[in-house]
Amino acid sequence: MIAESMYQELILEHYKHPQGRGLRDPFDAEVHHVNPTCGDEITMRVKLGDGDKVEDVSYDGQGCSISQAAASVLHELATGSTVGETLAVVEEFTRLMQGRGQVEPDEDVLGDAVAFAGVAKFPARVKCALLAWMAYKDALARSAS
Amino acid sequence: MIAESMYQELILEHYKHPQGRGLRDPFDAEVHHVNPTCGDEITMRVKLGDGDKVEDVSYDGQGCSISQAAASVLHELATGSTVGETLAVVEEFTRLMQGRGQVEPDEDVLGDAVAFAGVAKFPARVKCALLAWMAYKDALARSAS
Amino acid sequence: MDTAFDVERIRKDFPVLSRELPGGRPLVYLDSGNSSQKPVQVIETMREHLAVHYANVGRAMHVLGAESTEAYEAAREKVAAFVGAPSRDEIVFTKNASEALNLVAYAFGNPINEDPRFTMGPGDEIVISEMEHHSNIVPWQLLARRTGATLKWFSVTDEGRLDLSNLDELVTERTKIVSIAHQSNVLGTVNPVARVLERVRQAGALMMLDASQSVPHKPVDVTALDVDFLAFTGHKAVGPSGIGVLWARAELLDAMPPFLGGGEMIEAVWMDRSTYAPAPHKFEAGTPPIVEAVGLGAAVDYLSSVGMDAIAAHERELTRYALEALGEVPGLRVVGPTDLQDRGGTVSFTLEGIHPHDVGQIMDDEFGVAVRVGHHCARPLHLRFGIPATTRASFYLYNTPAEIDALVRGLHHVRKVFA
Amino acid sequence: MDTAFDVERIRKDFPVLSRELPGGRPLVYLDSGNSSQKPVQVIETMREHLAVHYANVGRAMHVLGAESTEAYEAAREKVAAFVGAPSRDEIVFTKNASEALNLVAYAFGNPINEDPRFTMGPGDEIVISEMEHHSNIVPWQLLARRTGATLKWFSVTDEGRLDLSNLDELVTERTKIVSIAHQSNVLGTVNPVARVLERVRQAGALMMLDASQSVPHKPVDVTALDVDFLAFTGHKAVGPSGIGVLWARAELLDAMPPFLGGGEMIEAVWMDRSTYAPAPHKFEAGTPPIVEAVGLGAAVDYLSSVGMDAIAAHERELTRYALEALGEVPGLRVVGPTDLQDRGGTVSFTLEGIHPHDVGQIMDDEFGVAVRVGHHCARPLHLRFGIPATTRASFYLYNTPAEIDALVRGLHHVRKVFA
Ligand SMILES: Cc1ncc(COP(=O)(O)O)c(C=O)c1O
Ligand SMILES: Cc1ncc(COP(=O)(O)O)c(C=O)c1O
Repeated sequence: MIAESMYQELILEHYKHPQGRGLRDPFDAEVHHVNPTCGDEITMRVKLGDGDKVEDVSYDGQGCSISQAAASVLHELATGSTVGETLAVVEEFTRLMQGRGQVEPDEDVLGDAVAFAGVAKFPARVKCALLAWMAYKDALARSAS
Repeated sequence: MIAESMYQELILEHYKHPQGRGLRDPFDAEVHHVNPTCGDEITMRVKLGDGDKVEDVSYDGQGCSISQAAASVLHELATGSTVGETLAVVEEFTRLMQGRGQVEPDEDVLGDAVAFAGVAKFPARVKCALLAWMAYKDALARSAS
Repeated sequence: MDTAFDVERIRKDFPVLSRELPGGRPLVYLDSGNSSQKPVQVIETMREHLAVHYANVGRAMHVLGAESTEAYEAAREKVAAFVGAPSRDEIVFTKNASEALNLVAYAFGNPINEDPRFTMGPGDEIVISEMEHHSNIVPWQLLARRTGATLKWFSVTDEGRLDLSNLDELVTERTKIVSIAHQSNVLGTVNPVARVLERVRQAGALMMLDASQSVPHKPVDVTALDVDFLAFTGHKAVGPSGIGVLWARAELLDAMPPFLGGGEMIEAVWMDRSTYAPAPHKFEAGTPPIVEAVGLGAAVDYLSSVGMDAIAAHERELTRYALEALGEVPGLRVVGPTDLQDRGGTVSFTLEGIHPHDVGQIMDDEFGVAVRVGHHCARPLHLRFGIPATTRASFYLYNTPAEIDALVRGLHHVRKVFA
Repeated sequence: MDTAFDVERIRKDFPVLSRELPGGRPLVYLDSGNSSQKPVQVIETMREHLAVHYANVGRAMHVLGAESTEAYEAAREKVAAFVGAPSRDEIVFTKNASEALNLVAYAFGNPINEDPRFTMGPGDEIVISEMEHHSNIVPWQLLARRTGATLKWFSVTDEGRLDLSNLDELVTERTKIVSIAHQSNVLGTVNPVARVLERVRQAGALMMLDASQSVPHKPVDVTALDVDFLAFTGHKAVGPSGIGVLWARAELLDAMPPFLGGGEMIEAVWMDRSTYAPAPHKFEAGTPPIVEAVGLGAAVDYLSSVGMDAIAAHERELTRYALEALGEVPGLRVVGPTDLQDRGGTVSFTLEGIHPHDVGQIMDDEFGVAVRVGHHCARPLHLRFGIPATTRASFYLYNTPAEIDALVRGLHHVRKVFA
């Protein structure tokens, strides 16, 4: 079944049991992103620590399983890493999503986020997968300034 | 050859040797018609007599063989007939021309003008054939008023 | 089902319906409201025209030019007959329904225009409805912004009907044009044209129908409807992409200023001014969608040969069947009328706790069921119902009750996946 | 002729070229400047898309929707590469070149717009030329009438060249846009873009090229040309009808107000306002010409596989041959350059004492030679030369010297008929 390439067990798992969901204090920056074409929304907070460390990524939102699971996976990957490390993941994830299914994902960089590879073949869903990740990038930029 | 259905000997004959060409006095009405899409032009004068008689149709113009021959044939058919008779011919000629080649011409009514039947299949040429005839109709209307 | 209507024979005319999707899934195409599939009669007509009869139209004096022009103008004649237009000259070919709607919107408030029916400025009003497709909203928003006119709209009731309770306040002597859908592309609702038109006439305004979702599905007669403008699109009516239709009363086409300028819409051109060809050519600038018009001609021939009444009856049975079957899916809520009164074969719904995007994707991935998910280019209508999106199944002459069974089976599975 | 260029093999790709016309005449198609014929590669690509891959684009989430979207967007990518566009997002699909030209004209003087490059009112100037196709005249006339701006134009010399002697007076700081043909559809003249552009840049204006007659016939690279807008049309480039292209710099597409409103050109819609999608979708309202874009993609693939340099060289040889052969027909006068310098394969002429309509009809009737007669949608140019019409032979990759021989034979016969 093709479905398996998109609705990986891991995505459904994160959707049904989102990790780190809920908005938490303290935070350095909060952003609210909307995907106007499908109505998916996310509010995201970032708390940075010493040595460029990402101490917490907290979020709340609504939307399809892809957008919600993407936020959950992002939370897991980012929390505890450095900003530099997470930006590398964001970049690779974006490249994969915008590759129309033609890009070979780098599993070493992506970790669990590789489960979203199947989404890249559906242009309409790419924005869902990217929503949280773009919000995160935006939140980082605002924390820094 | 298909050409024969359009460039009848009679049409070429009238084109090379136009009948009644040249503007003459006296006249009751003069009109100038132009086919803007192809630039064909005609100036036409009508002189009516007693008993609704068409005494003279004189004309001058420039354009393709079809438009010029049509004026010549019109001159021959109209001069000496009554207004009523000629209007019947104009009507039948118009019907034939606008029939896209699907209309069976009434030879009894049309006389020599039946030679133009082949033109009806070429929408682009229909206006050429009708130029003089529409001018004539217009001139009649102005003579009457 | 209607026994005279042989859906299996019809399905054979549509090559894609016997296509197997990747993974060995059969195709269950329930997205005709978005765009319909094409019968071999249309495809072959286009192929043949492209292969051996093609040339530009109007301008050419050679055999191919004459053949191509004849086929193009014959298509206009067929379309005119199909919608009951009094004259073939009232049929303007556009690229889609959206262009037809914009063409009319751009006729208003154009400084070139002198006809009072088409002036537009502050104080003038445009009336649409909350159930419109974006293509019948945005052109009027843009017109209002260009001219300073005011845009107003009918609300939609909880049952998905046009709310006519304030008809007399909405449509007044300030109104210049009312433009509404003949049939909603989300709710399936068929709007009460005559009631609205009566008020439009009292107010001295013009009325346009967006018939994109009605013309393909049931007999539509512009003379009987008695409105002023009507738009529809070829690709939803078993015709090709790239072709739409504006029908308008001849005298209005005469009164409207030209829209797109260029070859074929002119009578004579000087460097500093031009005179324009009579309608419909006045509104067909440049080389028209020739092969597409010819394809649309073949499409209306095809629909007529099946019979629009028979198609409407078939879709009605499918809709009855679908409304019943969907009613039994737990957590499913139909958005739009749940009875058959004044509604067509488009059924949109939500499934509790599951986002339509997920519904659509799993239906496709696992069952080959093609439904549309999202706001279906009718975002304001979804805002009105407080939902970001719906799942929509839309039926056409080639659909069967078995396909609705597949839809329902799929929905049960989706519920299990997300349980 | 170029030996590497196998015209006989190419001719086999075009089904119509082996068609026999009524009366057993062979077809000699010398009207490609009007519209070109289509190779089987294009026809089959379209047929297959219609038959088994068709669905609406962008909006659909099912397999067919994904396939159709992929094919449509791949066509955009092919077209971008074909004209050297820096980004596929700079390619807007329209229904023809005329729509592309109108789209740009409507971007000016729109009250919705705020960018100073696109404001337009009394005192502002638009510059075109006397050799333009009506599609590059009328949109600007209408714009001038809507806004009160002034329309000016380059003259044409007796040799059929753009008269640049008053370039500096014509293009000034009052000029907002200059729009001229890359190659004339009557004279064959290729215009000196760089010289005009230099002045346009000094004046701070924008520049548009009507490349309808150049893109199909020779390598055209928008980056090298360095203009701001470029329009062309699919049907003249072995592609289908119903599809045209506007290329524009990304930042200009961003700055321009929307043109047609509707589905797919929006980001979000409320009843009273909307936000718009980024270009190119911002300018593609409604269902686009999907199958037509896919067909155009196949067309540019076909042209590229033959090679645009090879096509240009082939046409150059045909033009050399034709200019020589026509020069020997008594009473024949070529309107346009009689040398090969900066000219393409379009040769228009008059035959003394014989109206072009008669020439065209007899050529077709008796010889199956399809030429175009009339003013070729360039009436002002014909007025400038004081003639109502010309006969035009235009060549393409599939034409042969033998076909030019047939043309010349036909002309001798025409002279005899009307002697
Ligand atoms: C130079 C030129 N510009 C514009 C056009 C218009 O192209 P279309 O008819 O496809 O809009 C043509 C062809 O008709 C042309 O030759
Ligand atoms: C009700 C309605 N109006 C207008 C349109 C627009 O049609 P098109 O996309 O062909 O312009 C559609 C379909 O998309 C529709 O369903």
